[in-house]
Amino acid sequence: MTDPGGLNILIGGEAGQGLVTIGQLLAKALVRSGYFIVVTQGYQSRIRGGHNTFSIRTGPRELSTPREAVDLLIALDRETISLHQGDLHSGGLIITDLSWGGERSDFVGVPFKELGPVKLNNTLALGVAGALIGLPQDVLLNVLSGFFGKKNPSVLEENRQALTKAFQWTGNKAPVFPKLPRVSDPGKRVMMNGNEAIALGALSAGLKFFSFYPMTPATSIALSLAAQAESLGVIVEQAENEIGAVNMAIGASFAGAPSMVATSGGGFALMVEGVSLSAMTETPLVIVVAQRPGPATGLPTRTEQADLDFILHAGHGEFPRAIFTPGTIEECFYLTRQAFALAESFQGPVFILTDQFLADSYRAVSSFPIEDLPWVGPVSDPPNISFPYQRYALTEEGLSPRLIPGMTDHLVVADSDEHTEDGHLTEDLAVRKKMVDKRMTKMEGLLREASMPEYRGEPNPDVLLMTWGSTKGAVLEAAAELNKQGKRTGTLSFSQVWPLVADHFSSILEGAKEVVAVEGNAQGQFARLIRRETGFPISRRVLRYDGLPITPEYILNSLKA
Amino acid sequence: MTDPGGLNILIGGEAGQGLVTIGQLLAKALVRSGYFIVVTQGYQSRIRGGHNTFSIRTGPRELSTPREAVDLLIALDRETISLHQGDLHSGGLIITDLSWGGERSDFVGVPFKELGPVKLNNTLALGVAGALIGLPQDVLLNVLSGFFGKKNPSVLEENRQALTKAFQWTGNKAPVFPKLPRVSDPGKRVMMNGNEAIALGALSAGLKFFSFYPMTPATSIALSLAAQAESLGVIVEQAENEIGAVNMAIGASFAGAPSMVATSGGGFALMVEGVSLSAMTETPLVIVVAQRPGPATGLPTRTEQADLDFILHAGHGEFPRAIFTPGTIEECFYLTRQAFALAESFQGPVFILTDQFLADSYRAVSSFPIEDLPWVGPVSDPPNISFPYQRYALTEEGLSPRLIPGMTDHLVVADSDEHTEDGHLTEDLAVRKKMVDKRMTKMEGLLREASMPEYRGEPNPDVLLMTWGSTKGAVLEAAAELNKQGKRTGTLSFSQVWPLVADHFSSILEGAKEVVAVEGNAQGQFARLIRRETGFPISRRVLRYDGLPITPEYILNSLKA
Amino acid sequence: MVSLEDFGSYETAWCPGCGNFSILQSVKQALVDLQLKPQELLFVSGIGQAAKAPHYLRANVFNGLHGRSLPVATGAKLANPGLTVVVESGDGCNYGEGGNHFLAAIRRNIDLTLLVHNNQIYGLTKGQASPTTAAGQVTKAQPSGVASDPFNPLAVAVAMKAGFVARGFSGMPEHLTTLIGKAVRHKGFALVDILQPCVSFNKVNTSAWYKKRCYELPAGYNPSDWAEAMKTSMEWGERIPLGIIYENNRPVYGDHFPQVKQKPLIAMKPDQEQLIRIMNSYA
Amino acid sequence: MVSLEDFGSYETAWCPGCGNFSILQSVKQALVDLQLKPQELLFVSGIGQAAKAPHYLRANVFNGLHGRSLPVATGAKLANPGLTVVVESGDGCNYGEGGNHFLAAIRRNIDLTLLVHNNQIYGLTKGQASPTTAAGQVTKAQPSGVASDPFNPLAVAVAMKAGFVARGFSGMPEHLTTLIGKAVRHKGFALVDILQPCVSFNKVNTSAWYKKRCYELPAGYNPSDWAEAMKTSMEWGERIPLGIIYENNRPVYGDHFPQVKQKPLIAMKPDQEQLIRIMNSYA
Ligand SMILES: Cc1ncc(C[n+]2csc(CCOP(=O)(O)OP(=O)(O)O)c2C)c(N)n1
Ligand SMILES: Cc1ncc(C[n+]2csc(CCOP(=O)(O)OP(=O)(O)O)c2C)c(N)n1
Ligand code: SF4
Ligand code: SF4
Ligand SMILES: [Mg+2]
Ligand SMILES: [Mg+2]
Repeated sequence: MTDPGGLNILIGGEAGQGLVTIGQLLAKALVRSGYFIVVTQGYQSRIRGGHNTFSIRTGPRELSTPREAVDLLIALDRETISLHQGDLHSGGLIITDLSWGGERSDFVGVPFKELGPVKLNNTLALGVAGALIGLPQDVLLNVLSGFFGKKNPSVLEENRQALTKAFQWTGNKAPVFPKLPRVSDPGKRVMMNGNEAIALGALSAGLKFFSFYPMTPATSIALSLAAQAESLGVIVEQAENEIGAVNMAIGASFAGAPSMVATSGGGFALMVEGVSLSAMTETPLVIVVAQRPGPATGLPTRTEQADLDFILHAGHGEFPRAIFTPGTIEECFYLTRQAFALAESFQGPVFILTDQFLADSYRAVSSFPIEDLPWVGPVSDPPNISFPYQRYALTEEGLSPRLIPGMTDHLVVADSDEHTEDGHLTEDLAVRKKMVDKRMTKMEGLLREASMPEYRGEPNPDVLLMTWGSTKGAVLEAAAELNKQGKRTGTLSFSQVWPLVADHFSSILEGAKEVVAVEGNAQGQFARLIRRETGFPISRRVLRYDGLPITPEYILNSLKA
Repeated sequence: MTDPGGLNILIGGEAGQGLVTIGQLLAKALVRSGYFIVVTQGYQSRIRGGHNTFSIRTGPRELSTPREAVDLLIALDRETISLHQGDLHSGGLIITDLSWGGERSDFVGVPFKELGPVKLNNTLALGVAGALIGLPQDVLLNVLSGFFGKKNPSVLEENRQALTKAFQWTGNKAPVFPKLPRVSDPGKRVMMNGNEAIALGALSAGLKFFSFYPMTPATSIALSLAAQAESLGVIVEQAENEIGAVNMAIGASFAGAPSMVATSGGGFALMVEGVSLSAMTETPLVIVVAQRPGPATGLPTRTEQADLDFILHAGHGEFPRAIFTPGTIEECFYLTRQAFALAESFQGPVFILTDQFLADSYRAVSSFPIEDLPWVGPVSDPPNISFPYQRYALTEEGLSPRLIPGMTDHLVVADSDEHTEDGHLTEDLAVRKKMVDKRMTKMEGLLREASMPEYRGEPNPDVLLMTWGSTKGAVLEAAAELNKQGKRTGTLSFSQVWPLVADHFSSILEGAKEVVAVEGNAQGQFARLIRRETGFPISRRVLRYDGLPITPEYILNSLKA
Repeated sequence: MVSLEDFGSYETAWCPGCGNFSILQSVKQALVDLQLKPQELLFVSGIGQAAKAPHYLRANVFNGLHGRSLPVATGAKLANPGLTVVVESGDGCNYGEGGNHFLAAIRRNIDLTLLVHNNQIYGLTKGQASPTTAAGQVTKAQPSGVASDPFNPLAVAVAMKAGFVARGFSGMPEHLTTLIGKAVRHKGFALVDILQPCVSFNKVNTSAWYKKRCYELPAGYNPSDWAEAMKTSMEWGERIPLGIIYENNRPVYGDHFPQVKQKPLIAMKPDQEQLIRIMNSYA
Repeated sequence: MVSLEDFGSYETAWCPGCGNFSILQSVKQALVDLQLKPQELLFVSGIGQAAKAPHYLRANVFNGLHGRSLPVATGAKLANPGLTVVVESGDGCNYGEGGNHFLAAIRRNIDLTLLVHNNQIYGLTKGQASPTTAAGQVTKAQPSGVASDPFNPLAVAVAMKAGFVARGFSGMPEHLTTLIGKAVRHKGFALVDILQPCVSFNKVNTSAWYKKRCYELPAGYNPSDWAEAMKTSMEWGERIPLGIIYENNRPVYGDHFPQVKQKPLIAMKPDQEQLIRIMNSYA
């Protein structure tokens, strides 16, 4: 094991071979046993066949990023061997079918045919892997029961037996492999990916209405919410298309329900007019954009961070917005909550910009203290509103008291045209100017509440790695290695990319000998934005746009080049 | 007359009173008599009633901008008097109904009731104005014949008589007013507004397919084209919505027809996904966005320059584009031609960003030398293409030879997914990277062909007014006045805002004592972009966002403040 | 007692003689007849001349984007089933830009009323063909005449078994008032397509043109007979039937949702225990 | 002689057992039967499993955005009327995201063929309800069952008097081949809604389910009888009719355009004299 954080397991095979199932089961068993994990899923835009991967980096200490080098390769098909054997560390093993194994010493050739029918191959492989790395058999059996138990007791039994056989076979026949160090206190952690954390964050914040049109990699937010909708009294509505989705959410929000939509770039393109509507009518709206590589249909199931400029400037006309870019599962949860609070308080569109990598990346996180977390949402009948109610009353802060139609004796009038304070359309150009100023003034509140980027490292480093969103973990670990190599390295990670407060970070940028922007796009969009906002030029960039997430190795290699 | 360039006539009244008709007739008579004009139209989002204006600035020398102070006010209703009398220069006159006139010496009280029925009031007012400023009666009568002649000879006759009566009445009863200086050689000019020039430019460049969904202030491009479609063999198609429009245009372009769409911000919001499609499939497309104030429905009939950031970043994923921002009618014509040539040569989306002010602003321009201007368009059967044809063949410049389906023995395959060279979808990540590089490489060609901004003034001025698009004229005239006042002023006008070549203008910015950005939006979007691209900060800004165009007076007043 | 005054009286931006005035009056009268208070009502509209109508009466109003009133109304109705939701917009808005939402609303059978001011033209943008403009009609945008066949909203709605499908005419205001009243009372999606002369831009389908052709469906007409309704929906040209063309009692959207029980979402209390249970399901 | 080999044979990304294989085969066979060369054909598709089909045969192809194949095809057909244009995509693509374009294409009666692989589900995105999924059907996105009524594309098409309205089934490939051939030959817009089992995500509408219900319309069936066609289009459930449900000879889009005379726009010569005339009209 040369991975500084632990062990890297990669499961590869065709879609339909059950590799996600055993990946999830293995990950869950690891979490229940007290290990940390970072899962990276690589799949294709098809349901069966092709080549998919599910990789789990795991270890006893907290992990924040995947790595590329593999310690244990579980090859459910031959292609996996040829594609990934080059990634294998010395000392690493390949779990695969006996008949594909040849004579190589790094092969764990499992006699699948002897041990059970083909449909159980994945569970057998799971057992072998679990046994090799020293996972307790009972933990894996429990995880199996949790998964299959609901469906069909006979299927569960088959799988339990397969797992047991695999443990036996491994004990007798397999080469030895370094066991994971035992964790004394497994803690109280849950296993969650980025999309699940966004969904739970939204529910905990008071989400009442969610509308969507399916689109990878955002769909699982909808599925997570749909599964809970009935029990929580939340409405989850699949719309006829993304235009319908965003307008429904605006209608629901206008009627008092904290609302959210989630999509990817191409679907978001259809919501752009709605963003402008949310801003003009001052209707709170949380918009999740889970990025994938474009343009157009692009690579539907891969990752990228190339929609920053697009999201920042989407919508005709001028209006303020906020954009959160979570870098961890915890940030997915808490920033989603913050997005709801902000959307309600500033009455406009707030974005959560994530990507396929983070969306699908399972990790171990401490349970969230749900009981201590407040809900947001409009007050149904605030006091001291005089007649006639003015939805767009001019105030110093630009914020007007918001009422909900049908909840009071007042009438609430909202308009997409330029409007007077009472919400009716106007073509009075003096009013127009005041209303633009009103809306733009809300930016000041957003600036006041903007999150600081997170700096780690000693002051005035030789190299400062600057990043945003899901690349944070890779940057942190790359910096740690650089520091180990004696290169004084700091990191600056933005979990909110708009609005930017230059005072929060200018001195950090200026204090570094060299600044490197690390981003998952081809243009260095965030570096450009920093220059626009501060004048600070960042010419050194580590960029990636082949559909895969940035890893510590990728950063280190790029810096060497 | 204190207008440095000539005379400023403002016609005001309700929609439906025929003020656009007499405005156009007066403007045409002026152009035919050899005068220059700049028309500004102010109207509301309604068909009848309200308050509209049609103002004509005119004079014997070339004019590039409207001004606010009025010399001759034609008030078709009382509201016009109260709203605009404050704009009247000393020495100016108000042409209005005798009964509204009161005793004021600056009133030309016309006894409309005596002179004809109400429906002829507008023509009577036209006659009075024409006579006052010294337009030959026969020129006006000819213009009337051109306008009414086709419809109905009896209507024409009524109007001719009314005009004649008005001339007689003015000769006898009206106060004297300084006549326009005679122009000896009226030249060979045409009267055209920005949208008409875009339409003609497109036709002259080889436009073959235009699809649209009506939206002010872009609709008149569609109407101009529709009127000529049959005679030129061009297809003009009203689509079910803007999404349909942009996808149709892409389909037509794929099939070999140079294609264009035109809309305003809200409609363009619906085309955003299509922009990304044009880029990914490398299908040429010209997109006109005629700006109006947003967000959302905003002020549908007014002007603004606030969609620059939006257009520049519209579309998910990364790809190059070009954005032209014409500042004059001539630029509307020639840059549209350039947009077609560029779209064809670089195989992707090219924008023309205009606005309501320029779209509706009639001016006198020299006839275009159509006979000398080449057409563009794909070659239907280029030589030396080997089998199998690869639509996305990798080349050094990023450009692949383009064939048209059905025109050769080759098969043409285009794909919105990431694709291999032959156009079929791929999930190969190495190919992905190459294809991103291919598309982004096309930026180099765009950079090579980027237009220089236009600098006017002595080197190293004390004040440099920087602007883009339709504000150019106002900036030029404001600078002229500042120079007259002894303030050494230069101007830098961008008729292409993307891509920017810093070498074209950095030294000009740096050489000025002070740089002022003049833009029709609330944020100084172009100034921000300049900083992003060059690091050069421009903190002084003259901004306008009340729906009206920036005028020289507006700039001068703002600079004083 | 709700009276006409409760709905106020406003200056409009419409042309003198426009059919919209009479529709506005009928809407107000229907609401009075139903004794609905402005506070209970939400009007949602898009963009166009028709879409301005909600600005000219007192109610809760959301005047959104061109073509997008139905999804906004759907979201609002789901969030607060207690609101009586009326969508009012033009033929271009609902059948052109928003055609897909029209189909979806019928499929959902969500409980709202859609009033389409159908002047067979794009009024606000000055007279281009709308989806209901007759084939061959010449406009500035269609100088060789409209090449598509017109959209027949009633036929499509009946074919999709919409719950309530009716046609009115601005020139027969009492009939229209009754129709609107019934539509609002109908549980589920109710369409009233309202023929409306546009004096400025539609010189073909004038008031006289409609008057000559429009007739009320006879008392014996049975709107629950689908085949008959299908046939009636196709009648156009020399004679144009007015009235409830088709009606049924399909289950209403939201009845499916146990979480929407005639109670606004805003009034739902947080269930933290359930949330904690959900979180623990990830352990 | 065009033969099956001319259309090639490719590896697909579909699941074993998917109905798409058989549809692909029928499409190729129909093209062979019609003796259409790959070069004369343009396939336009959207995004989804069905939309991948054009990648698996030799032809000109434009694989565009989800839901937007009809406008792309319309633009291409208008630009080059000589192309035989076939749109091939899923139920979600055409009736969901692209519903409005479906209506517009029928109204235009543009001469192209629309093949909808109707698996009553969103396949590529892993099994959410599509517009044609049955009410009540449970999916991961609709855990309480689909709440909307399904879209009936045939009923809407017949109600709008589409020129050619047919239904096929991937499990009856010969019948389907004939149907596709007739659709391509039809002058004007031709819809073939093709029932297609999705073995991975639609466990209700399986091959057996369809087989049990599908029957061919009898020889005596008269597809030009609109009222009969309307009734037939509503038949669903125990028995599902296959075949040409409705057919007429409405004028084809483009016949209206004198400038589109079966000649590609690319071949039109510039008319500079006319252009100069136009410019001078502004003097
Ligand atoms: C996205 C978008 N596209 C186009 C427009 C421009 N537009 C405003 S109203 C209108 C047509 C109105 O027609 P209709 O709905 O029939 O209403 P009417 O004015 O006839 O009552 C159009 C095209 C717009 N506001 N937004
Ligand atoms: C604008 C947009 N929204 C959503 C998607 C995601 N998406 C891809 S395919 C698909 C559904 C496909 O269903 P269908 O058209 O029925 O085709 P099938 O896969 O069932 O053959 C969706 C929603 C997308 N690509 N683009
Ligand atoms: S343009 Fe037509 S629809 Fe609009 S107000 Fe005037 S008459 Fe009415
Ligand atoms: S998911 Fe369904 S439609 Fe897609 S290939 Fe598999 S079986 Fe066919
Ligand atoms: Mg209309
Ligand atoms: Mg499908």
